[in-house]
Amino acid sequence: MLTKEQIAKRISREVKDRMYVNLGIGIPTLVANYVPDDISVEFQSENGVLGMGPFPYEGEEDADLINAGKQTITILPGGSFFDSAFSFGMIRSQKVDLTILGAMEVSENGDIANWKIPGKMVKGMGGAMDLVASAENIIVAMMHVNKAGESKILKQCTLPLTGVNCVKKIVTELAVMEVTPAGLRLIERAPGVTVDDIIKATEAHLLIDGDVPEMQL
Amino acid sequence: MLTKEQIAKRISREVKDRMYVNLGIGIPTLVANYVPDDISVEFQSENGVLGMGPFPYEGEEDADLINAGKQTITILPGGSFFDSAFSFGMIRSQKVDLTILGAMEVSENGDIANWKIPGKMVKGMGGAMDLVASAENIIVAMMHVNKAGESKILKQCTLPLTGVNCVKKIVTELAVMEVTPAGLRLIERAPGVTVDDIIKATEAHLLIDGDVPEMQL
Amino acid sequence: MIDKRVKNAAEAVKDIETGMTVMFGGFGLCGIPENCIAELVNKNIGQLTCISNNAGVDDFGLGLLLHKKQIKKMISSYVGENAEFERQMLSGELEVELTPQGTLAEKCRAAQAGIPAFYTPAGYGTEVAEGKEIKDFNGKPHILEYAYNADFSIVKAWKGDYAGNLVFKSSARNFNYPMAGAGKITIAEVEELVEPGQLDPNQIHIPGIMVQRIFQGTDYEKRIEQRTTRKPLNHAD
Amino acid sequence: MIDKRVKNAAEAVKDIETGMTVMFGGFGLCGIPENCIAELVNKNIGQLTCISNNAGVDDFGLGLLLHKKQIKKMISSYVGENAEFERQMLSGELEVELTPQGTLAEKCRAAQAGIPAFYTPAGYGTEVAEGKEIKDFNGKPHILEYAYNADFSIVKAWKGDYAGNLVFKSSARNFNYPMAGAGKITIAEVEELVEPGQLDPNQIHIPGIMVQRIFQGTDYEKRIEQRTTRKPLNHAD
Repeated sequence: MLTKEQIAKRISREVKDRMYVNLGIGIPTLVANYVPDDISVEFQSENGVLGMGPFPYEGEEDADLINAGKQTITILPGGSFFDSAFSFGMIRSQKVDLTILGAMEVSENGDIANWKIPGKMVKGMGGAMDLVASAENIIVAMMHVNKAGESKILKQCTLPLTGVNCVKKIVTELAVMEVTPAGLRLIERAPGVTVDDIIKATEAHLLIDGDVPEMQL
Repeated sequence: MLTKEQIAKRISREVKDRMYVNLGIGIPTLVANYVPDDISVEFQSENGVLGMGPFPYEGEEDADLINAGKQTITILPGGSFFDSAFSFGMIRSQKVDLTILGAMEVSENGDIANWKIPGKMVKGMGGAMDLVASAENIIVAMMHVNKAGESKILKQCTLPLTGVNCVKKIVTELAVMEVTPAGLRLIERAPGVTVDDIIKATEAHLLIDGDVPEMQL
Repeated sequence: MIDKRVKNAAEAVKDIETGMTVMFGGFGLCGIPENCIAELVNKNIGQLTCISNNAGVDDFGLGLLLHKKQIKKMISSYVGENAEFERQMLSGELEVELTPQGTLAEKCRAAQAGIPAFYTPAGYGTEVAEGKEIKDFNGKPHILEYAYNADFSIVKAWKGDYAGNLVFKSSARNFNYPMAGAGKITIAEVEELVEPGQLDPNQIHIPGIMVQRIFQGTDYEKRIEQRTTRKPLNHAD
Repeated sequence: MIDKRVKNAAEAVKDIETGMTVMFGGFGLCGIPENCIAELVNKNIGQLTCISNNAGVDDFGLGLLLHKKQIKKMISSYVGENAEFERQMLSGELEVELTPQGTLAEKCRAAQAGIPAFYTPAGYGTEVAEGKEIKDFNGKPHILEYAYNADFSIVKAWKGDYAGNLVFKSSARNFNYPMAGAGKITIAEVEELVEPGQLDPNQIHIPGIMVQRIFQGTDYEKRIEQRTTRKPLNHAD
């Protein structure tokens, strides 16, 4: 079973040279820590930053320089600031190559739910609906099961949707799965986790072709 | 009969304090010369300039600083540059208070034609269609008759339209007319010109209430 | 140059009345119009419909208006930082319209640009699309979304001049940019108000034509929501 | 930082092919991509559909492509400065689509912003509206207009950096701004190419993400169409 850091590390392998990447709040934010130094990647924050850098040193925080998670950040040389309308313009026009975000539920055809639990919790969708509606490549970082041990990878989502048929890959503490036209394919398992363990933890139907390799971290 | 300069001078009286004004090519451009110094007016040029100033001194022309007529210009303190999409954004959202432009034909209900003579001349509408579709206050500066002596103020336009039911006022070498819900009202005559002269030169039906005063220039 | 100066927040918001619709710039607590919000709290203007990406936190930003129950309806994309908000919403005291953030930004921009409606793919297949017109473009369904119609826009900029020209700082540009000129009247409060000619006309973010009233604000707190830092490099290493 | 540099115009336009649709920034001759136009003339790429507010003059700008009959179709708002254009159009050699200038700018911006279509009042009741969807907003009819779909956008900026960030000068911003990022591939030629970090991130007009190729142009002529001046003040007066 992977830690959150290991999920982020595994996802970082999906980040390729010359990609513009948008990272959601939570595990996705950690992905930046594992991107290798020898590739060029720029992080976009939908509140209006390209070329996001690491957190500032203590004492150098600037209230006017935050990311979409409202965290104080820095900007790298070659970065730029812009407004929210322009920012979602670049998202809708598919200039952002890779979107990594969290989810409450994902279905086997790539539907995602992550913004509302009716009657209990309504934080809002923020930029997630725009991102998933437009991005070509969407990877979800999430825990495979909830605290009650129930699968969050489902035949059909039960919560209000954020987007339909949009998720391309799911990385959890147990497995890497890919959404294909044929269905949800199990492509990697976490070290020490068996295919059976994964099937038991998954409500969705999993396509399994031959041996499922163990993840390389 | 007014000269072109006098037409511009008469129109300048329609320019009020705190107005943003867009001036078309030709007679409208001359209006800027007659705006009194004691009111604050900003001129907008739809290629992306607010706060347009006078022409530059010889030797100070800048190829990157032109107006919509492609003339070299200057910018005044408090002015700004912006792009073409933003520029027409301010036009469509009615931030420009007054538009003054030329016309080939105007009809008595305020239709205007100024961009095309089928089979003969097609220069294009430029920004005129956007301006007349959105502006609250549109004044046309034009000659009352064409070179053949035929009226250009018509019951209905014969040329392809630029906009419908949009012109508020027409100022020609002979008269000032106002488009009202009831029809086209003659409100002023040029010095030395009689109401009869104007009626003869006008194909459109003119509403005339009592004495028509002579223009003050 | 058309002079847009007013004395202070009190003069700027003098005709904002009960029941009006008001846009507020800012993202989280970054770039919010602190002075105008304080004045609206002070005047206790109620029954407001507020368009703002977020709803502040419990004791700052729009949270101050929420706390005094001055807000009838909130139009936002994300409201997760505010316990009082959640309480009022779940109890039904507060009307809430949640809109995808990019759609919210574009609905402001559309109002600013005189575009009454546009198509976007965001929210297709979700609650957000319910009851809305759908049309396919290149085989992909899109939703028709309408420009906002607000009585006032209140934005906060870093620098401004008498003509209403605005320059924003860093990520505080956010929603302040598309909201400027989107309401019938736009109020801008700035940290530094300079004379016309002091700002480079090539580097103005929002031209003054979009702004009807401008003043230099005071006592900006500029609170940080999530103070995140890295450790200083240890030179002993 | 993602490095967008290419050597020169030849490398930048290497895959622009016969029959493609290309957007060209500029207004009149102000801010046109002189180097790329020269290279397209040089390579004699034909059957182009060009989206550009104007069509150049007889011996400069897009007029050079017209002269060699490389343009199949021209999409513009105003073409009045070009006799060869008028000749080709009236003889039927050249296909012409005239679009209101604001609609043209917004169709570029829509492509840049991933908006497939929007409503505008411009052109209602005229030839421009023929065959288009009409819808009323606040009692006023509007036309549904679609985003442009171009293979390439070619823009010209004043300064740029390796990351593709652009800064325009004065009124040369014009259509270069909404066209940047509107085509599938955007080429930017700049007067001065600087290292990343040299441009203030707060004062960048177009972020590098909109630009796929950038190079420093050479030998800019920057021709003036209408040289208008006032007389110098006569100090003897």
